[in-house]
Amino acid sequence: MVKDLFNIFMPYIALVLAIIFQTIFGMLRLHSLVFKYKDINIVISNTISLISIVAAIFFTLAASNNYAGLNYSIIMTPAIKALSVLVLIVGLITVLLNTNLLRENRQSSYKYHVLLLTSLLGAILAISANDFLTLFVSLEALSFSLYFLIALPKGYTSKEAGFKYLITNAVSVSFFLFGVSCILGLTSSLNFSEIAHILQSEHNGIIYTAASIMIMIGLLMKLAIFPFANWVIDVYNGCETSVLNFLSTVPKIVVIGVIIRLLSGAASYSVELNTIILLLGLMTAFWANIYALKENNVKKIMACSSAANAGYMIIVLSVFSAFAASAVIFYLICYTFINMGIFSYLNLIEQDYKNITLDKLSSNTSIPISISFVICVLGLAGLPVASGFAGKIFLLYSMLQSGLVFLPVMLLLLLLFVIALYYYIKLIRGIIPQNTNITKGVYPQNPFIEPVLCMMAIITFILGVMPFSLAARCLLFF
Amino acid sequence: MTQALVFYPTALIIMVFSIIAILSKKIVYSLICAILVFMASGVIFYVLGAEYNAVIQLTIYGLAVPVLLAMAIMFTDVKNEKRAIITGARRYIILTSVVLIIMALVYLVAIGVNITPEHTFSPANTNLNHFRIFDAITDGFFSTYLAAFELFSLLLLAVVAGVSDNAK
Amino acid sequence: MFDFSNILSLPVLVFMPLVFGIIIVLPFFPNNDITIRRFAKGCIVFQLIYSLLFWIFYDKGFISVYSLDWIKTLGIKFGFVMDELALVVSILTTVIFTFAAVMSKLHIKHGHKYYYALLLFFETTILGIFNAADIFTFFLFWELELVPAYFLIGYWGEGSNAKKSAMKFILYTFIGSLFMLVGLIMLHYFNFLSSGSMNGQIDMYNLDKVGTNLQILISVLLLIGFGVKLPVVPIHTWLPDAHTDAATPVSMILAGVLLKTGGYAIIRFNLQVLPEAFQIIAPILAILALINIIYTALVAYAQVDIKRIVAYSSISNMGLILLGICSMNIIGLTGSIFHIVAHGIITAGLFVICGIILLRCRERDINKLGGIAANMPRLFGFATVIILASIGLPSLAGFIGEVITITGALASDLSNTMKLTALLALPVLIVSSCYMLKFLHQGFFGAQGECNPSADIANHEFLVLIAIVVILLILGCFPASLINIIQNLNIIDGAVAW
Amino acid sequence: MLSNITIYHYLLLAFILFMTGLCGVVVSKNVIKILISIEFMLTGVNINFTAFGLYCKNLAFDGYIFALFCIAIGAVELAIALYIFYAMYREKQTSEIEDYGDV
Amino acid sequence: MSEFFRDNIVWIILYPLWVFLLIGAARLFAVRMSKKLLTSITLLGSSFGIIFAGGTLVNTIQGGASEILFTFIKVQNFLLQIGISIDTLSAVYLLLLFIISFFIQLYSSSYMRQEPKYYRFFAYLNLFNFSMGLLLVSPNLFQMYLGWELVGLVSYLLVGFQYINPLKSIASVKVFIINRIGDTAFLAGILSLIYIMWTYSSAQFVTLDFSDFNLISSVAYAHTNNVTYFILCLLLFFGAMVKSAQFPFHTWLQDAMNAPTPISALIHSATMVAAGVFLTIKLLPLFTLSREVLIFIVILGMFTALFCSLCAICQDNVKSVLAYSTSANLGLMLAAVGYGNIDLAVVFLIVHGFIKAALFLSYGMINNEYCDKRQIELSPSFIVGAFALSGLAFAGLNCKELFYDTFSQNVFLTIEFMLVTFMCAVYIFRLCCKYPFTKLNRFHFVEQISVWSFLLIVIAATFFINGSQLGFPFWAAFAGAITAFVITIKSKDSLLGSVTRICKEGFFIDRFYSRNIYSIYGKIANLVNKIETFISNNKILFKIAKYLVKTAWRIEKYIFELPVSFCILCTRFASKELEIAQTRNIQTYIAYGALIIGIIFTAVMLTYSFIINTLGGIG
Repeated sequence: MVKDLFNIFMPYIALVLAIIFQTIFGMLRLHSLVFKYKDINIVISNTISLISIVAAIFFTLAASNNYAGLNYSIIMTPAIKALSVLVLIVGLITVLLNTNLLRENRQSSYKYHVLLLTSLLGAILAISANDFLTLFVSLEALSFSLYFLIALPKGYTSKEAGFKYLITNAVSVSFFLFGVSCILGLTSSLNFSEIAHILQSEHNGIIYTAASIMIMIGLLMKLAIFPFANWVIDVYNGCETSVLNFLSTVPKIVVIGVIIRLLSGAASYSVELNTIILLLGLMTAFWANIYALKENNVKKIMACSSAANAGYMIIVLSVFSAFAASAVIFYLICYTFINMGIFSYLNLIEQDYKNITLDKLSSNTSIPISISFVICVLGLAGLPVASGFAGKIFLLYSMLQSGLVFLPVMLLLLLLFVIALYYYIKLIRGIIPQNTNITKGVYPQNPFIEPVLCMMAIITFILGVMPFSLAARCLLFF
Repeated sequence: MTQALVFYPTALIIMVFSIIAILSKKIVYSLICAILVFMASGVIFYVLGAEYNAVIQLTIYGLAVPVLLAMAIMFTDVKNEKRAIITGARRYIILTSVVLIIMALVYLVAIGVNITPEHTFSPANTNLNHFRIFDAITDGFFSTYLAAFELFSLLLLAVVAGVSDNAK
Repeated sequence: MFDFSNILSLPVLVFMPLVFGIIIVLPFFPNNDITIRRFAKGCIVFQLIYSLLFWIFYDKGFISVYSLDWIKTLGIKFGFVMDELALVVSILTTVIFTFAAVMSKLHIKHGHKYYYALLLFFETTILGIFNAADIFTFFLFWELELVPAYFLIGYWGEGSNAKKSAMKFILYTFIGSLFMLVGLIMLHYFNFLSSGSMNGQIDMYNLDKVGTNLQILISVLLLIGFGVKLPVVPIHTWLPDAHTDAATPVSMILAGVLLKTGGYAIIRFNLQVLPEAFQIIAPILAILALINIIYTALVAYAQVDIKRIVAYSSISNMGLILLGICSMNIIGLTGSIFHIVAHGIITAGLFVICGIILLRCRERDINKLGGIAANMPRLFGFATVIILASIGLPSLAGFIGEVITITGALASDLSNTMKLTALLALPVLIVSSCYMLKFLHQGFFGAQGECNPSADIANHEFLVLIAIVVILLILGCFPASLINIIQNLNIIDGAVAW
Repeated sequence: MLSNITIYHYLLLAFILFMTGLCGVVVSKNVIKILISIEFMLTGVNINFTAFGLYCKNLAFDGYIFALFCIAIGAVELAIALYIFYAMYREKQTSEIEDYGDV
Repeated sequence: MSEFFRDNIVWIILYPLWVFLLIGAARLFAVRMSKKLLTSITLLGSSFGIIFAGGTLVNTIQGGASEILFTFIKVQNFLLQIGISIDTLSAVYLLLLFIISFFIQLYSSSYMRQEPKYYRFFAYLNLFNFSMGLLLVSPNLFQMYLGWELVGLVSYLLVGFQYINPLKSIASVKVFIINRIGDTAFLAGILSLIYIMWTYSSAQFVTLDFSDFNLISSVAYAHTNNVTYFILCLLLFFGAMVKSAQFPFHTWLQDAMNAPTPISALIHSATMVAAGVFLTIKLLPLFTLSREVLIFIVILGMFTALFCSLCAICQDNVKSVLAYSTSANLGLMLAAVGYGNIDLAVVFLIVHGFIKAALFLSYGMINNEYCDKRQIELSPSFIVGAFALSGLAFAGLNCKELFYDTFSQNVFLTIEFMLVTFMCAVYIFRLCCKYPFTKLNRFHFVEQISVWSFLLIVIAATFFINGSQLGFPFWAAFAGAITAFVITIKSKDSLLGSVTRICKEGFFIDRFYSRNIYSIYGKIANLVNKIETFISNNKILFKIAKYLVKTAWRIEKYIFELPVSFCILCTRFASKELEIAQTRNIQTYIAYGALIIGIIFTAVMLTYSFIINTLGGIG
C-alpha cells in the first residue's frame, strides 16, 4: 500500500491537498484577514495551485512505469504517464492564463482553483482508470468542474454555454452508462483487462456492438464527434479563453487516452465498431472543416478546428494498431501545445475585445507574438516547421501501415487537410496588421501570456523541426 | 409468482407515468408523475434484491430531488408549457424510439416463448444473503473502487464550492 | 595551396539566405528601405557567387553530400546532395533570384523588411527542394515554400485580387502536395518492405519486389503533386491567376523557378526512383503534355492581359519539358533539363518586360497598349530578343531546348504514341509565335497608344535585361557548355539501363 | 411465460424508460422537464445495472455499486443543472429552453 | 591563292555578324557612330565578300571543300555540327548575294538617308548577310535550318521596320507566321529524317551532311513505303515552298512588300526567296528517288507561275506586281529543278535576281517612301528591266529560250510556259504603259549606280548564256507587250494620253476587243481576284484558328475552372445547410445526433450482416 501510495497516488494526493487547502483558505476568507492588498488572494491561490500541479507532475514522472493498484482498477503505463503529464501541463498553463477570468470574479478565485484542481484530478484519474466505474466517476469529476468553470465568468453567455455543455454531457453520460451496463451484463465485469480477456474468448453479437457504440457515444460527445458535435460551437463561443484552453485540450487528451485503452483491449474485436468510428471521424472532420469555412468568429473557428482534429485522431484510431496509437499520442501532444499557444494569444486579445472576429486578430502588433501565433496556426494547418506537420505525417504513415484498404481514407484525410488550410490561412491573414487604430485595453496585461505563447511556439517549432526524439518515445509506448 | 405480482404493476406505473410526465403540459403534474416513477423504480430495485439501492433511491429521488425541483419550479415562476410543436428530427427520434420499443417487446415475446437455459440469465445467488451483499458492496467501496469513492467525495466538495459563492 | 572546394558546403548554400533573411527581420536591423534593399541585394548576389563557385569547382562525377539523422526510427535523414541536375537548377535559382531582387527596386513599394526577408526565405526553400537528398527533406522544403510564396503573391501583388489568387495557389498546391505526401509515404514504406531497411535517401530506393501496379499507383500519386506545380493541364488554373496577380519579381520567380521544381521532382522521383512504373505512364503523360503544349498555347492567344499571355506560355513550355521527360532517353532528358534552364531565363525576361510596361504605362490590357517601341527603343530591342527566344528562334536558348526535347521524344523507344506526340507538338512553334508576336506587335508596334510611357528602362533594369540576353545568346550559340554538364548525370544512365 | 419474470423483463423496462427519457429530452419545452427526462434515463440505466448485478455471474455485485454511484451522481448533476439554470433564469426570466439560444 | 579565299570565306560570313553586334552594342550603350562610318564598314564586308566569293568560285570549279567548325549539340547519338562547306552552287550563290548586297547597301545609304532608324536598318542588313551566308555554306541540313530561320527573322524585322504603321506591323506578323509554318514542317521533316536514319542506318551519328545525301536517301527510300517517303519529302519541300512563296503560301510575299523597297529588292526578290530553290537543289538526291515528288514540284511550280501571273495582271500596285512576278518566276525555277535542269534554274535564279533587284530599285528610286509623292512614276531603267524580265531582250530572253527548250518535250508544260511568258510581258508592260516616266535628278545619283550596275550585269550576261535567239517565247512576250499596250489604252485610266487616244480611235482594235472578250477578261480577273483575296486573307485558316482559340479559352474558363467553382458552390451550399442545422437549441443537437448515429449504426450493421451472409464472412 505504501508502494502504491508512491507509485500512483502521490500526484493525486498533491492535488487533493491543494484542493482542501484552497477550500479552507477560500471559504474562510483567510486572505482578507491576513492581507489587505486586493489581488493578493489571486496570487496566493495561484501559487498554491501551481505548486501542487508542479508537484503532481514531479510525482507522476517519478512513479514507476507499469504498475497496477487497487485490484487493477488503476494502472500506470508510460503512455498514461505521458498523457497525465500533458494534462497537468495544460492545467499549469491554464492557471497562468487566468487573470482575465479572475479579475472580474475576485471573490470566487478559490472556487475557480478548487474546480480546476478537481477537474485535473478527475482527468488524470480517468486516464489511468482501468475499470468503468472509476472511469465514470473521474470523467464526471472532470465534467462537473468544467460546467462550473464554463459558467464562472459574469454574464449570461457563459451560463448558457455551461448549461448546454451540461445537458449534452448528461445525455451522453446516460448513453455511456447504458452501454456499460450492457457490457457488464455480457461479461460480468467492469475491469478493462477482464473484459478484454472475456471478449477474446466469446462470440460478440449485435448487443455487444450496440453497447460499445453507446459507450463510444458517451466518450465521443466530449470530443465533439459529428452527430453530437454542434454543441461545440455554441459552447466555445460562450467560453472564456483560459477555460477554453482547458476545455479544448484536457477532455480530448483524456478521452483519446481512454479510447486507445478501450480499443487496444476490449473493443477491438468488432469490425463494425471500427467502421462506425471511422465513419464518424470522417463525417466530423468534413462537418467541422466545411462549417469553419464561412465562419468569421475566431472562437468558433477554433471550435471547428478542435472538432476536426478530434476527427482526424479518431479516424486513425479506428484502424487500430500500435503504431497508430503512438501516432495519435504524438499528434495529441503536438496539438495540445499548439492549442495552448493559440488560446493564449486569444486570451491576450480578449482583454480588449469580447467577441473576437478575424479582423480583430491583429490588434496586437508585437512581432515575436505574431510570429509565434503564426507558427502555432501553421502547426494546426499541418505545414512544415511546425509540429502539426510531423504529426500529420505520422498519422498518414500509420494509416498506410494498416493496409492499402485505407488508401481512400487517407486521400479523404488529405482533402480535409486542404479544406482546413483555407480557414487557417484566414487566421494567418487576420494576424497581419491592418491600418487600424490599436486600442489597448485599460487593464494591466497578464505578464505570463506572452512568455507562454512564445514558449508554445518554440515547442511547436522544435517538435516540427526535430520530432524524432518524442516520436521515438511515443513508439515505445505500445 | 410474487415477483410477477410486484413487477407488472410497478412496471406499468413506471411506463405510464413516465410518459405522462413528458406529455403533460403542467409542470407540476410532471413533477408528481416523476416522483411516482422514481419511487416505483425504487420498488423495482427492491425486487431485484438491492435494498440499499432502493433505500437510497427513495431518499434521494423520492425526497431530495423532488424538493429541489419543486423549489426550482417555485423560484422560477414556471408557466404552463405551451403545446409542444414537435418538428424535424425530433419527430423521427420519437418514431424511432417507439419502433425500437415495440421491436424490443416483440423480441421479448419471441424469446420468452423459447427461453433456453444458455440464454437465460439466472440470479447469481438463489439464496440472497443480504449481509453478504452488504459486505460485497462495502468491500468494493473500500478496495477496488476506493479511488472512485474518494473522488466522488471530492466532487461533492467541489460542487459545494462551486455552488456556494454566487447562489445567494 | 588552399583548396577552394573546401569552402563549398550544401547546408550553407541552402540556409545562407534564410540566415540573412532572419538578420533583416531582427529588430536591431535599420528600418530604412534603401539599406534593407541593398543588404538583401548584396546577400542574393553573394549567394549567386557562392553557387557559381560550385559550378567553377565542378568536375565530372561531382557529388556533394551532407546528411544528418532526423527521425532515426523511420530512417529519415536531413540531408543534401548535389549532382549535376541539382547544380544546374540551383544556379538557375540563384540567377533568377538575383534578377528578381534587382527588379524589386521599383515594384515593391511597401513592407520592404518582410518582403526581402521572405524573398530570402523563398530562396532557401527552393534551393532546399533542389538539393534535398532525402524524400522527407524534400517534402519539408516543398511544403515550406508555400509560406513565402503565399505572402509574396498575396501581399505584394499587383492585381486587384491577389489574395484570392494566392489562396487558390496555396489550395491547389497543397492538395497536390498531399497526394504527393501519400505517394512519398507509400514509397518509403514499400521500400522498407522490399529492402528491409528504413531509408529515406532518394537515390537509395529499391522497389524491386514491389508490384508494378503498386508502383504505378505511387507514381500517379506523386505525379498529382508534381503536376500541380508543373502544371499539367487539368490542374493548371492556379497558375495564370497567381502569375498575373503577383508582383513582377515574384512572377519571375514563380515562372522561372517554382514551376521547375515540378519538372525537377518528376525527374528525381518518377524517373529516377520509379522507372518501371514511369515506363508505363509515360506515353499517357506524353499525351497530357501534348495537350499542355498545344492547348495552352491556343488559350494564350485569347488573352488580353500581357502577364496572362506570358503565364500561359509558361504552361505551354512546361508541357514541352514534360514531354522530354516522358521520352525516357538521354536526349529527351537533356532537352528537358536544358529547356528548364532556358525557359527559366526566358520567362523571367518576359516578366521583366511585362513589369516594365506595367510600371511605365500602368496598363496591362494588350488592346490598350501600343507604340512602346517608339518611346522605349531599348526596351523594344530587349523585348524583341527575349520574345524571339521564347518562340524558339535559332541562336537563342529556347530553340535548343525545344529541338532536343522533341528529338528525344521522337527517338523514344517507349511507344509509337511518343513519336506521334513529338510530331504533333511541333506546331507549337507556329502557335507560340502567334501569341508572342501578338504581344510584340500590339504592345510595341503601332502608333502611340493610350498610355504614354515616359522614360526608357532604368539602369538596374537594363542590367537585368542585358544579363538575360547574354545568357540566352550564350546558351543558344554554344549549348554544348550546358549539355556537357547535364550529360554526366547518373539518372540518365539509369533511364537507359532499365 | 408471463408469470416467470426473467432479466429480459427488467431490461425491457429499463430500455423503455431510457427511451422515454430520451424522447423527453428531445421534445420538452421546459428546462425542468428536460432535467426530469435526464433523470428518467439515468433511472433506466440504474434498473439495468441492478438487474445485471443480480443476474450475472459477478459475485462482487459491481452492478449494485455502479447503480449507487449513478444515483448519487445523477442527483448532483441535477443540482448543478438547477444552479446554472437559475443563474440563467435571472438574466432571462423564462424557463423555456427555446429562449436560451442566444450564443 | 584561290584556296586562301576558300579557306577564309568563313571570316567574310562572320564579319557581318560582328558588324551587327557592334552596331547593336553601340546603340545599346548610346555610343554615337557616324552614318558614313557605318555605311563604309558594311560596304567593306560586302565588297570583300564579292572578292572572296569570286575567288572561292574559281576554286570550287575544281571541287568543293568542307570543314567542321564546332560541335553545336552532342547528346548521345544526336550530333549537330556547325561547319562550312563550299561547292560551286553555294559559291555562285554567295557571289550573287554579295554583289546584290553590296549595291543595295550602297543604294540604301542614299535611299534611307532620312530614316531615323538608319542604324538599325544597316544592322539588319548585316545580320541578313550573315544568316544568308550561314545558310549557303551549311554542310548539313540542320545548319541550313538555322540560317533558314534567321533569314526569316530578318525578313520579319524588316517588313515591320516601320512599325509605327499598324498595317505594316500586322503584315510583318503575317509574314513571320506563314514562314514559320514552312519552317516547322521543314523541322519536322529534318527530325523525321534523323529518326529514320537512327533506326535504319548503321552510322553512329546522324549529321545529315549534304555529302551523305545519296546514302541517306537510299536508306530512307529503302525502309519506308511510298506514301511515307512522299510525305517525308513533302515536309522537307514545304520549307522551300513557303520560303519561295509557292502557291498556297505566296501571299506572304505580298505582305512582305511593306518592307522598304531596297529590302524588297534584296530579300524578297533576289536572294532569300530563292533559298527555296537552293534547298530543293540540295535535296534533289532525296527527291529524285520518288517520281511523285518531282511531279509535284513541277506541277506546283508551273501552277504557281500561272496563277501568280494571272494575279499580277490585275494588280495596280507596282510592288505587288513585282512580288507576284517573283513568285511566278520562282515557280518556273522550281519547275526547272523538278524537271531536272538544275543549271537552268541556277542561271535563271541569278539573272532573275539581278533583273528583279534592278526593277525594284528603279521603282523605289523615284517613289521613295520618304518623299511625299502623290503619283507613281517610273524611271527609264525600269523599262530596261521590264524588257529583260519579259524576255524581250537581254539575259531574260536567253533564259526563256532555254526554258522553252527544256519544256519542249512536254506539250502542256510548253503551253503553260508560253502563257506565263505572255502574261509576264502583259503585266510588266502594263505597268510601263500605265505610269508616266520621269526625269531623274542628281539626288538619285548613287541609286542610279546600283540600278545600272545590275542592268549592266544582266546585259552582259546575255553574251554568256546560250540560246539568244528569237524563238517562240520572244513572240509570246512580244504579243504580251502589245496586249498590254492595248489593254492600257482601252482602259480609261491610262496616263499615256496621246497614244491612248490614237489607239482608242482605231476601230479595228475596238472591234477586236469587243465587249464580250473584254468582259471575259474582267470575269477571269474577278475570279482570280476572289481566290486571291480568299487566300491572302487566310479566311479558312483564320476562322479555324479563331475557332480553336475561342474553344480553348471557353474550355479554360468553363471546364478547368469548374473544380474550383464547383468546390465553392458545394462549400457554400454545405455551409448554408450546416448553418441551418446549427439551431443553437441543444435539443435539436441531441435529436439529430441520436437520429444520425442510429442510422449509421443500422446501416453499418446491415451492411456487414449482408457481407457476411453473402460472402460468408470476411476473414
